[in-house]
Amino acid sequence: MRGPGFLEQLEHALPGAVSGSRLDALDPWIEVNPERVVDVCRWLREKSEVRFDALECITAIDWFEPDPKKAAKVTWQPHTELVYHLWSTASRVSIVLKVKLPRWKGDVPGQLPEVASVSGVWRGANWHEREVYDLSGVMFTGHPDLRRILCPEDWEGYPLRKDYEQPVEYHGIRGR
Amino acid sequence: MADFLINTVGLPEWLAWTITAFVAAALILNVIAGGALVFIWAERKIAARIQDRLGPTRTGGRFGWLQSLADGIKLLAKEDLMPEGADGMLFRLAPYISFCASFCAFIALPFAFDFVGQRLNVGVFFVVAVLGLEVFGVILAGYASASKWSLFGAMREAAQVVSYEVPLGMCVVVPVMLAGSMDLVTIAEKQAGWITNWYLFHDPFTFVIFWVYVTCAVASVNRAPFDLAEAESELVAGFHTEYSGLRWSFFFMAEYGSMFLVSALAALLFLGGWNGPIPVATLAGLSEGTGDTANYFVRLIGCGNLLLKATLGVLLMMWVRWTLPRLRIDQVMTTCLKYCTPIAAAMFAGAMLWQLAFPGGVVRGLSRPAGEIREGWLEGPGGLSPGRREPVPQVGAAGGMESQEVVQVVP
Amino acid sequence: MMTTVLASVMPVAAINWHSVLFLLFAAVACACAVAVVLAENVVRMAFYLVLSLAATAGLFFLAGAEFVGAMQLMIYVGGTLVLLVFGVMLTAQAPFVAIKTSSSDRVLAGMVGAALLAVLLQAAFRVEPWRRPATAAVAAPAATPIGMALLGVRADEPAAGVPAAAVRSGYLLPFEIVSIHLLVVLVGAAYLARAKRRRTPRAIDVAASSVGPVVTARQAARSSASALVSGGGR
Amino acid sequence: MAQLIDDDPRIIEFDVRTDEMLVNMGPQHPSTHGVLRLVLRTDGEIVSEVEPHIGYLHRCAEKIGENLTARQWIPYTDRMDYLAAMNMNLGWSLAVEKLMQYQVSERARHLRVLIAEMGRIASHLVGMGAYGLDLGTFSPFLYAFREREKILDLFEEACGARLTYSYITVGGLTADLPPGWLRKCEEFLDQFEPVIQEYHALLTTNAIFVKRTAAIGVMSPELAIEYGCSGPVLRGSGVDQDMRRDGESIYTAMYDGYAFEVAVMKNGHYPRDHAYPPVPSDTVIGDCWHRFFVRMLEVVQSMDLVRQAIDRYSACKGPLGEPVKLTEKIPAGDAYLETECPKGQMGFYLVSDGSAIPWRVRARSSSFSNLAVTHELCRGCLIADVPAIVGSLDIVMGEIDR
Repeated sequence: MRGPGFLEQLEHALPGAVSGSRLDALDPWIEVNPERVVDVCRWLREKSEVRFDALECITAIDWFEPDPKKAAKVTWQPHTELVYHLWSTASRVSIVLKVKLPRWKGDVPGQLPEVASVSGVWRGANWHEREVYDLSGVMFTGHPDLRRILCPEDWEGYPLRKDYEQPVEYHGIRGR
Repeated sequence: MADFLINTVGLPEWLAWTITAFVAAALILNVIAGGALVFIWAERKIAARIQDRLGPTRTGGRFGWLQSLADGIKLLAKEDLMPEGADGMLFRLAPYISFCASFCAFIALPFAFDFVGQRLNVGVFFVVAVLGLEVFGVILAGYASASKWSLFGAMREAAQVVSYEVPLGMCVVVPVMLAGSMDLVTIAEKQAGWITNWYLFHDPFTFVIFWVYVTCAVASVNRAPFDLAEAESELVAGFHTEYSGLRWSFFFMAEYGSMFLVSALAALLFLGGWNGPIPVATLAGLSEGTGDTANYFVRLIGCGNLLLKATLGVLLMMWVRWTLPRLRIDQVMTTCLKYCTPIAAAMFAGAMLWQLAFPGGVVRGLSRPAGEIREGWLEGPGGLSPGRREPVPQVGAAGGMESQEVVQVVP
Repeated sequence: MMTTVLASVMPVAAINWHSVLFLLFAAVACACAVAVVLAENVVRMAFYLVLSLAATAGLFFLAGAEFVGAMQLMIYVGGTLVLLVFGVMLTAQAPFVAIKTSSSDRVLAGMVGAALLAVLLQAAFRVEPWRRPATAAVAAPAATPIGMALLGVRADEPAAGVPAAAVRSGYLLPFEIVSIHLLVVLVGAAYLARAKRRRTPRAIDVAASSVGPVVTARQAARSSASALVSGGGR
Repeated sequence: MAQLIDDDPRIIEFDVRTDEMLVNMGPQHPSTHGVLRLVLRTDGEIVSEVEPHIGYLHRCAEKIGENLTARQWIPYTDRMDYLAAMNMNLGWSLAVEKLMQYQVSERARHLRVLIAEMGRIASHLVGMGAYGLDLGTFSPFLYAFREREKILDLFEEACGARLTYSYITVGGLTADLPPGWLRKCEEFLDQFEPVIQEYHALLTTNAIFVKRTAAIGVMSPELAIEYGCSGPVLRGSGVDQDMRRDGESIYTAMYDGYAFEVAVMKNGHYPRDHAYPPVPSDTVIGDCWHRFFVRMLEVVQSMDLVRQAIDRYSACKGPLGEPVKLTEKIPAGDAYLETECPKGQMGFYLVSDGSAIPWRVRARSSSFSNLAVTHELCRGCLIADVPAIVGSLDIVMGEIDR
């Protein structure tokens, strides 16, 4: 199924949405432009020949090397990568979508990168996006109720970022 | 006992009566306290056996029978907390109301022919009425604990107990109808003799009514599948969440007290009270009224019978509790309104018609002329048994009735 | 000899337990009735009412009328007051918990109460038998005569020689009238309390129902009717 | 009559206003499995809205995963779903082996199937017992734990631990089975067979249990799929999906040659390979009862798998093989694998930059998605139904909060 034919159909249906793909990797993945995420997901769920009706999980990877020595040897530019794992219950096949986002919006530290929320397409995405927002700091626009889900409501910082500093004290509890 | 004090010890009459009253009250209190202790231990052991484990074994001897004492001491030693927003007075009073309600129902409960606190002519009616009062303790406890969960628990329990009083009342009326009087002693006396005389086997309707009674009794005492109030899976512990220490033990005692009371009532109304399946006393020549010591032994055997039956009833409740899951509040209400009440009403009508068709039972009824039965019934509370109280003599219409039982109103 | 020794030890006059208990129950009934009026906390008022009615039931038992005493306990205290406490408890939220009465109302109520008491006392003392308590007698307590009377046969006062059929008809008629009356009252109460749907939902209901997407129809009816009152909402 | 009310313009007052209150159920509530806090908006009995609050058991295992090598992270997977730690270890080990293209020995493969299925039986026993507790009956909980103790004893003999085993690791298993273990395992299975009927009598066909669970918390297959539910929760709604048969090749390769039926209601009936009690008439596909029943079927199914695994394990002669070195380098790239754990599909996502320490580790929890559905299921139910519904989802907080 996930042969080149599939890519052509996607390209034909949504021109310019896909900006790269590796279908021969261990888990074949497609890279999607951040603005077109919702369109691609809706197409995959409703119009694609293989209906991807289950969103398994959303992961945010923080590609950023904190210590300068290693940073010199690194090939990629620092960025945040969102990985969507989809699954089709009918044809029992999975696909991976990757979205590259800047670490901070407009490279201004403190401004979270923004991407459209897919909780409109799969309601299960609601909690996954809240977790990614909570732990990795990605703002999902259009999310019905974007709040922290695992950390306490008033927690500062995003723990899963590589440059995250453990707070010295939280409500009187010593952090470091 | 009062006469003994007056004649031999020579106390003034009023002091004698006071002491008798206190002794009787103490006896009844011990029945409940003793019963509660035994039942606490029994519940732990039975629950353990049902769940394939041992239960208490170390406290006192091999069978851990001192476990209840240990619990009692723990409860006494525990601090009586009171939640901060609680309504002080009501919070403290609620457990005692609950306990008094279930305790004072024992006054009218006969353990053997003459072993009764106060032989009330309206015995059954009084017991059912007082059973309904226990719900006050629960409601006030639920309200006074100032927490949402206890309020829920109190609401549920009150709704359940109040609605189960209706079918309970109906089930209780059938034996009263069969015996012709509400006096528990008369009802039990009417079931003397072999097991066939028990009202349970009197007619098919009463048999069904017995099982409806068991359900309603279990529900009105808040046990087993109907124990909504302290449904730990939803309401933490219902109305007595905030209680601890002695106050909590009063609720506990009230629960066991009313459990014993309800099963004793079942024994009296349906299972022949103190008359054992085989009338051992009459076979052995001892029978009522043949002399003081004989009387005493007959009544002792009778008391043993009744206690045995009541304990069996309590054990049944414990057995059911540890096997069945809990019903939801609306299912409890539907069983009450859609199943218990209609069935009780139908069986009540059936028993009434059966009574008309075969007055005095299928076998004996056909042989005896109808008139004689009706006559006996009309004669009033004295009924068939040669009770201590002579039947009310018919006195001319010339004003107030004089009779031995006059209660002197001294200025 | 024993009796004389003890008699001398006990100089106190013989206590007649019957009167002591009577006074006790009467005192509890009256005190609680007054407490109902004076209490501030609504639930405490209901509780005092329960106490005073239970005391009256005690009075009935003391007077030997066991059936009426048990009736009072079951119907009045066990039934009506449970529902009353129910109602009071459910409404005992913040605004109603403590009801303050202004002093002018107290004075007015006091006067009306005193007047009523005077009338009652005056009427009570004109009743003949009560003047001479010594002769007041109570028949053997028995439920059957009352039960029979309710069914229309006055078994307790059969005139000698008069056939049972001619016996004055009991209280069947008044009993039936009362029950019909109660039925009417119940139906009326049910009609008044039935749910009336509001045609145009108020602003606060709209706010409440917009909180979560409303799915079931029953839920729609519920959220349009129930306003989100308690704080800490979303 | 209703029509009359609507048209009557004079009607201004509305229903006896029942003010809704927010009630907290948890986080230390006896019926929420672990530290879960449910905020109920209710007017006393009818619950109009339930909102689960999680995060009380959050230990950020994923952040720690970025500082440990793959094998060093195994003990953290134990503590995610602590009732089925074996299956968690298996999930993580397979994900790493998928990225490393590592092939375990034949003997290790069969032993892994044996241990994983025993872990599933133990987890479902807890699920069944705790569900009985939620509905108010205490005894089945103790029967379940009596059987589970026997399994834990077997595990203790195999790997020394009773709850957090770290037995299955990347590249095989830490040790082989002691002699005589298989005989004890067979003895356990033989005596466990009739006990299952006991549980059916106690709970599954118990009239009150059916009344409390039938047609409660009904979840349509579409809703289940859309929320990403999996495992017995998904199969309880009639979706025929089981990772042991439909999963990735590396996972299904473990189970090829094993005969087993997926416990799901296909065209109106459950698999009939064993004598299962009939489905009561008033139950609806997708309600609490069916989720519970699917778990009971899976216990029997796992017993068959364990028997087959015992025969195959004792048949193959090869060595067990050593697990990979503690600081084995992981090739660059990323791999995601979902395995069929007792609670549902537990996914592990591993991103590596070529060094021994993974760049990013992600655990996708099945109970996390299963719990997300409570909001939809509990709308308009009674308070007593909330623990019944949450209990039927069989969630474990360790796995949700990670």
